[in-house]
Amino acid sequence: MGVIIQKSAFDVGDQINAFSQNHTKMGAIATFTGIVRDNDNETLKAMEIEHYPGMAEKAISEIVQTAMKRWSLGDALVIHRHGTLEPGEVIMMVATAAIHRKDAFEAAEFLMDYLKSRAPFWKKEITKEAVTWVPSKQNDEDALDRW
Amino acid sequence: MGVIIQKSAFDVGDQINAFSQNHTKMGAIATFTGIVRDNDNETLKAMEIEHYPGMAEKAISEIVQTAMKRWSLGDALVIHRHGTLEPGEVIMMVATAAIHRKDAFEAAEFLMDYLKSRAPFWKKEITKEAVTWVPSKQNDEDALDRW
Amino acid sequence: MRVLYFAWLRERIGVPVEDIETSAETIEDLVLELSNRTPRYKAAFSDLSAVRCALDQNLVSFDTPLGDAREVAFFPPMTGG
Amino acid sequence: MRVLYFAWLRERIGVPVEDIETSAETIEDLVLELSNRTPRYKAAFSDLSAVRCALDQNLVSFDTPLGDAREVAFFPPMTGG
Repeated sequence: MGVIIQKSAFDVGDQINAFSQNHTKMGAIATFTGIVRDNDNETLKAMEIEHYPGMAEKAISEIVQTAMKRWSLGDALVIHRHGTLEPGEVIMMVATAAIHRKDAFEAAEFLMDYLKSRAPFWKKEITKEAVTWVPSKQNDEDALDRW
Repeated sequence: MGVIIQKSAFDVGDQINAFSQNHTKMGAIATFTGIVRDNDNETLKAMEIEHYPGMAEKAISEIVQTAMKRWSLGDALVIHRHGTLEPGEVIMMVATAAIHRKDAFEAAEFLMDYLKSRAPFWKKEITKEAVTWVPSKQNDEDALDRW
Repeated sequence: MRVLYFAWLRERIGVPVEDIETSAETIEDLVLELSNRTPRYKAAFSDLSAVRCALDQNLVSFDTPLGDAREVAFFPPMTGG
Repeated sequence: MRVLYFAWLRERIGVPVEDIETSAETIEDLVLELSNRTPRYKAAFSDLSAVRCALDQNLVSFDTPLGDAREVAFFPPMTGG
């Protein structure tokens, strides 16, 4: 089980390879990568990600532990960045290892749904026109009802 | 859109990185990797994967096209190996790129469910004790009902 | 017409592919014709619920007419992924 | 007790963290106390439906007693992932 909160960039491919190689008894690896995407007008200059140090690690660790209890998982990993990111940069990733694909997929989706509205991170978009805190979305809140 | 059927091994991390870098307008990348896992008695020597050349490419391309129509995807990739694989080796991977995570996850699960019982591949397990064709599973067939 | 066999069907019949002449109307008719050849074929096709077939690389049901298809394939349920 | 503010709450109040003395029983009481300090605080806490709070790094509701907690944090709904 791994939870990493860091400012620096990381190599998703390297992380997924290392994670997979640790779990050769697990036949199924699911991953999700979140990337800063430009807006429709292509005016995004940067995304600033603020976090609550201490609580971020704690909240994500609890979410991961819940996933490990609820699904039959060999392991789970969450890496989440903070600081200033440019369009195209990786914000975060999740990886799950399981014997069966259903467990790997569901646990990864569960982790993502919880990270979206229960991990103490806040995003600020800096475009050519404005600086805006990204509002929380009702459908992210609704996504939790599934679990 | 990519469909690759090959005998040789491939680097999952490199593939995922290349796939992600092609789609910086997409904020969500979901992936699944299938790995040859040893059995409980640790007696698996190899997994032989037979395929129907021609139909394998065709069937998977059709599945990928269906996914691209059904979900809002920027891209999708399937790589599937055939031949003799040892425990721990990667059999196949799927990657999807979307603006929203729900599309990326659902399309990846859809692709996996269809690959399991609609892509012309057959697995043979060679253990210390026996050589057995892996039987198809009813729950893999049932998984298609979801879509 | 070219006939292909995969996995345990290939092993039971003993060849991966063969070119045959047939006047069968449907895949079902062709299976009957093949089954009557030798005990190996008979054994391979003894339980059709365990066999799937493709016509020109499209998965189809056994009652499908052969039409002017060039390739028919028989195999167990697929186990990809 | 240490009070932390994040995102637009931090910007509106003007400090990320402060140590305060309080005799408030619950987080609600503390919010009322803070709101009465200056217009900046009042503005930040004017719509509590847009504010979340954590006590010693656990997400809790506003009616939670402060007890002997050492740290309380106020922030908008989270947007992680």
